[in-house]
Amino acid sequence: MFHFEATLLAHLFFGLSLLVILPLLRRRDLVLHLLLLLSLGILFYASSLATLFIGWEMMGWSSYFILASSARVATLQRYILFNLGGAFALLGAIALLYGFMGSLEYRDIDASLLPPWAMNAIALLLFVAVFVKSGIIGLHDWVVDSYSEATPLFSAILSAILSKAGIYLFIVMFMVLLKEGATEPLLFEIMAWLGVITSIVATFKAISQDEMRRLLAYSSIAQIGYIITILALMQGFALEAALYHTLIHTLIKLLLFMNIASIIAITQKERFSELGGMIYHAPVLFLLLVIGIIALAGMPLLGGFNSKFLIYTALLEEKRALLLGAVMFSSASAFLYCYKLVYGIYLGQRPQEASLHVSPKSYYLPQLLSAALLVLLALLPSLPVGYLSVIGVELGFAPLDDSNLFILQSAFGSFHGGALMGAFGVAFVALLGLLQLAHSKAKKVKDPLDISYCGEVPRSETNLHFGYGMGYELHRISFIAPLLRHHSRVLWDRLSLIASDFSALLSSLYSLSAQHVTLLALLLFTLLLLGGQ
Amino acid sequence: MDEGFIPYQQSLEDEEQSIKSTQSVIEQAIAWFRAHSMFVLAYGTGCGAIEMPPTFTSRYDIERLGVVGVATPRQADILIVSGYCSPKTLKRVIRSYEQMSEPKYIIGLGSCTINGGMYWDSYNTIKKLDDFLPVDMYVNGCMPRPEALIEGFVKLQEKIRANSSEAGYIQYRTRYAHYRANQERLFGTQVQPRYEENFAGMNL
Amino acid sequence: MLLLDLLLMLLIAYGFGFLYYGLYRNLSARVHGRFGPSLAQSFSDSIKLFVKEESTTFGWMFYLGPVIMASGAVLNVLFIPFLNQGESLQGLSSYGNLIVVLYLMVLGPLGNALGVGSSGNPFGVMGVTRGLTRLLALELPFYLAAIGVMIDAGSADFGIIMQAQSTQSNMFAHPLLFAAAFISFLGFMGKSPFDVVGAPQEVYSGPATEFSGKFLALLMSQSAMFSFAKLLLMVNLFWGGADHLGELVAKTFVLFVAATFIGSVYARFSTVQSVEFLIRIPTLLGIVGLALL
Amino acid sequence: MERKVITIYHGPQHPGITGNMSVELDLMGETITRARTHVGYLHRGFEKLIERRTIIQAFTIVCRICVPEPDPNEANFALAVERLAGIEVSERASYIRVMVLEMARLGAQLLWMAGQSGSVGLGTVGQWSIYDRDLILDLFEQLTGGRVYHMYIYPGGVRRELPDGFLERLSALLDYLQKRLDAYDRLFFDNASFQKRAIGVGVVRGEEVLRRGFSGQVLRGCGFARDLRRDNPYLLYDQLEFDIPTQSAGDVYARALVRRAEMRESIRILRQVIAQMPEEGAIMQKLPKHRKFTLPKEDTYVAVESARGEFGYYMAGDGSEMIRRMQVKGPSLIHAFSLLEPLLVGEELSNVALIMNSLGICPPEIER
Repeated sequence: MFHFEATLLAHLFFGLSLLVILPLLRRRDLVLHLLLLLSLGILFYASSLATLFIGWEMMGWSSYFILASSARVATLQRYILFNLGGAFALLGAIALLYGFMGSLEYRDIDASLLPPWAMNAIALLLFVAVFVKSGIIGLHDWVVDSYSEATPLFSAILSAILSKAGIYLFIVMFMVLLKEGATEPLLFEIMAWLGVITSIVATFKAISQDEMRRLLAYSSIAQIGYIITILALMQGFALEAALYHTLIHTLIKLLLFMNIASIIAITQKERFSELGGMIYHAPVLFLLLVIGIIALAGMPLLGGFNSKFLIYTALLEEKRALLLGAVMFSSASAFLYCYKLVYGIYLGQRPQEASLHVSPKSYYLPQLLSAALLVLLALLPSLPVGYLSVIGVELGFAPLDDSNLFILQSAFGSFHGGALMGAFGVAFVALLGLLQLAHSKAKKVKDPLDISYCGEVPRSETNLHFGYGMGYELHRISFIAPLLRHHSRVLWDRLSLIASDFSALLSSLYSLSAQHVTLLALLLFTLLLLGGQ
Repeated sequence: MDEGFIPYQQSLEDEEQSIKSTQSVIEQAIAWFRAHSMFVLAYGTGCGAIEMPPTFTSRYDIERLGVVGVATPRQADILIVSGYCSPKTLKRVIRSYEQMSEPKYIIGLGSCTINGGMYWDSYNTIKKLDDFLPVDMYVNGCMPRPEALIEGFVKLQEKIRANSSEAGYIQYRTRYAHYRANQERLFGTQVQPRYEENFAGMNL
Repeated sequence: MLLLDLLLMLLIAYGFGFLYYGLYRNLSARVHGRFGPSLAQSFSDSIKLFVKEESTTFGWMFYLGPVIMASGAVLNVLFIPFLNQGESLQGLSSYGNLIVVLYLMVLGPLGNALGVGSSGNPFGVMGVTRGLTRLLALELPFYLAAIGVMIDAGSADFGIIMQAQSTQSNMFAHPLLFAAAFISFLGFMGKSPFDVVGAPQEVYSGPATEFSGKFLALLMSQSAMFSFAKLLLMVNLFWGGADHLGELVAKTFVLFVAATFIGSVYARFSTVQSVEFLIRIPTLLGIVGLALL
Repeated sequence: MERKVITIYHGPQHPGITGNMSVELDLMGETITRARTHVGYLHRGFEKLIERRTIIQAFTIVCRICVPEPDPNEANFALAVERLAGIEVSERASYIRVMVLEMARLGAQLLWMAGQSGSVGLGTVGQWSIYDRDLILDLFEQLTGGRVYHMYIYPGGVRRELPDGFLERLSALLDYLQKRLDAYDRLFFDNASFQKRAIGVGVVRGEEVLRRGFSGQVLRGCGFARDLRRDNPYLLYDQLEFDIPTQSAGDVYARALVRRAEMRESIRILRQVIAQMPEEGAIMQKLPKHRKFTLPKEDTYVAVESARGEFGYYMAGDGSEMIRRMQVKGPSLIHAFSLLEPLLVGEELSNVALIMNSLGICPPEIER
């Protein structure tokens, strides 16, 4: 039997929530934000399924109310519908479990008693809940819309924390409570592939976005896709890799969304086609974003690589070559949107007419914090491993080696974060010195229009900013173009059309005249009588 | 120098001597590298461009001298103005020249760059390129043969190695007002922007 | 001692990089039917660019771009062992592994892309976009092959990967994986038909459009070292590494010559065509190769 | 301000442009949404210059109208002057003219091959074909004294007698080129990577190609066997046997294949010329003295088939020794504006140089 109380896993998730939500508390929505934090506390520290469900629902509703201040009605409806769907699935799973166990307490749940069909049904329902929350492709519309229409600060919370609730639910349910259950392995196989397909499709969708926050929303979906894939392996090192990636991703998304919030505050613009050339107006923000995207791309020298490395080695250890190939493909494709993000905002040419405001100073703090943590994690990649290992041990897996904080160990090799950092730093400084000492003098071009332009001279109204066009070519590539069409949106639109037709039929009942209602009632009565006999 | 016939070889050796006497070893080395690696801007301004492909390809293979074509002015050392220049072209040529980084040299290819050549009475070509841009080396003829162009490059190599203060780019810098005045006279109000004033000489 | 070793590795990579660059120009000149420049021509070019009197810059990010790119190349050289045994010329390979190196290969170009973008030149950014678009397809077959190699060796560590090939090199043991990786490798080396990035007839000079003087010199030097690192990677992964420097030179030279000759008889694919080709044929080869593992 | 479409210039200082001109492109990603051709970089005012020159003075500059293939200009000029002044040219001179024109055509095709292969990054072909073209230029040099500009086909005939053994050397060169063409087939025309780039790109189709005045490979590439050498024979082309190769696809590759076949046809014509050329005969008619060489008050239009299409001269005399008016109509003007601009819309940036080269656009002749 399990004795799952307030454990390190819950600490980890709640700690991350605190890290993200506390710096972003705003006076206007203070209560709602606190409510959200409370609901997360309830969710993470629950010791019975009932409490878990209450936390889950509270989280959904409180974020709905925060979202309501800025989002369109359609977005809100989509948000609430998808989340209700997920919640119903969760409720269904809980009800089924209760039916077999007779109790909702975690400690009373013994999955080995469940017959296979029930276990599979529960697993399927839980998958739906998890997939909706993490925006698996097809169920992702609400994610993108709500991220891009929330207030800039709340986007950060949504992406950094709320998207992780699904991950938490999965870990608690499958790795803690239902571990002994006889779930069909095929389900996990499907889940793994769903995760990686999600990450590939979302990556391509991210590349083709013109709006900063939509790009990041798709990027979040893609990153959660990796986590889902890796969790589906149901292995100890996979769990640790997933948790590490959760940690890193929270930091990155906090950094990136806050950075974008700053840019929105400065320029009042949200699209790459309206932005550009901010680097010399906001160099600090630029550097912070660069840290963010290098980590997001999973490059060594920043923390993002650590979790990518763990994910890859975990997949290697399971000999899941194709899955790993797909994950690496998606990860390599991510370079394009990472570059688009930094180019579209900070590089390229400034738009002509642009008045700039000042970004609130408080926006810098969370960014600096996450950037510092990302750098620290790059230097000491094993720093969180000890903690994650303890979680792993708690859930019954073997621990990872963290004897040297500089070295991240895995079964398939290790790397030394300090050596990487040090070598890069020395090479960078040496080469910079070489360039400084070179005979040739650097002459700075003052007018940004003084570029090599085939002998012609660009006019000031000529558009030279490639922000919109970057990634546009994907539409020409036969493998990728179909992925970029709005299949899921069309599907849901059809469904909503059918639903509204049906409800129109129902509503017509209310507008009937008295005679008709009486007639219908008589008819129904007769039918009932006939049926009774 | 005595009057009369000086053997060609002798004149070359004299030049070599004079180069060596005035330059330090490092300067000589720098000049040597500059002379033996010449990046030519790919800009066929006029008909002379038709003899460039043979010069650059397997028949004459000027890459043996370290001459290669590059696409953008930023990377180029040498601008070949291959023949007549209409004012519209000249604007682009000046633009390209100003974007090249020093030291930079101009080869005027064909008679048209010297005096207008065939088009001495055309209303739409400039007659003397040197009024607008400092030409370092003229290769005359219509068309100059590839051998002539190669000879021009060899002569230019010598000039580069001499590293004299007469070099075109230094002239352009020191006598900019003169060139600019000529350009403004030709182009009237549609003159090119003076981007070169943006160079603050700032060393990062 | 380690420091000396590292310096020696960098020197070898630099020297052989430029030598191969010169050889490339010479060999392709022979294909063209001409003599071509001297072997040291590329080296002279880079020195000349270093001693140009001025170099244009667009600001500090533009200045740092080539530095990041070159640092990436240096890191690549240092983290790939030159030899498959012994203590010398191992560099920092014990501090990293294949996955680290695969990512380091992209670090430099991405850093440089920031510099390119800060110049505001649309041609530069179009080149970068082409590079990144092509990259997503270029990496897939290479990754598949690398995954096969890693699974086969049971480790991502270079030493173990090379040891696992002591009886038979991966090139012959897993020819399909090697084929997939080699096609990608052509692209990594910037050879036709996958040389869209700086295609002069299309995007002017691509990412290098605005770089002049010392910046271009640094880019040339790093590209020479980087090509050597890529050759090294191929040799280590698929050809069992090298016992001594002579063998290393011989093996890298063969690969290099093959790439050069293949590159000089193909037309350049457009970006879309490269991506489609790379996702189709080499990826399929890679998947079949993995299935046969 | 929405900034979705960027504007770039493709030329004039760009390796992918054919000569000194530029195309202003609006790009969405790398897809062209609008193309505008800019010319005027090479305008020298030929037509005006010729009005101020006597016939012999004008003769020296007409060849400079189109640099890659100057001889059709000389032929046109000579034909027009001869028609106006009523001069008959000897058979031997006509044969020599045909020989010169076909050699020039061969040279121009080889130069085109360099450009076309260069536009897809297959530099090796260019290196080879420029070399082979140089061998033709060597023969030109023996014959006329000039490599590029020949000033050879003069009203009344040709300016010099053939050097000794010229036809044998030409024949040997043709044997060599015949072999080389097979090598080009392997390296270039049958190269899968070139086919992949060229097939289905820059497609010109339909009846309107006739109405809009396109000519040359553009027409023959979409199935119309139009060739002035056959349709409106000049010189001795009606006495020579040759085919007019056509293709039906209308794309870049079709035009390349047409050119490939035309090179072989040129060799075939040259062989016939070598076989049929009379041993004896005047190469030059007796012409009036320089200042007395006048044109009557009439006008005429002559056209020859250049390597890129119809190349025509309209010439009018006014009884003086000057030419009253001369108008040049080259194929490039039409191709560079009314064909190129719509053709580029929807294409990728990487195909711009490819399409321009396949249309055989030559800026000096657009602008004169």
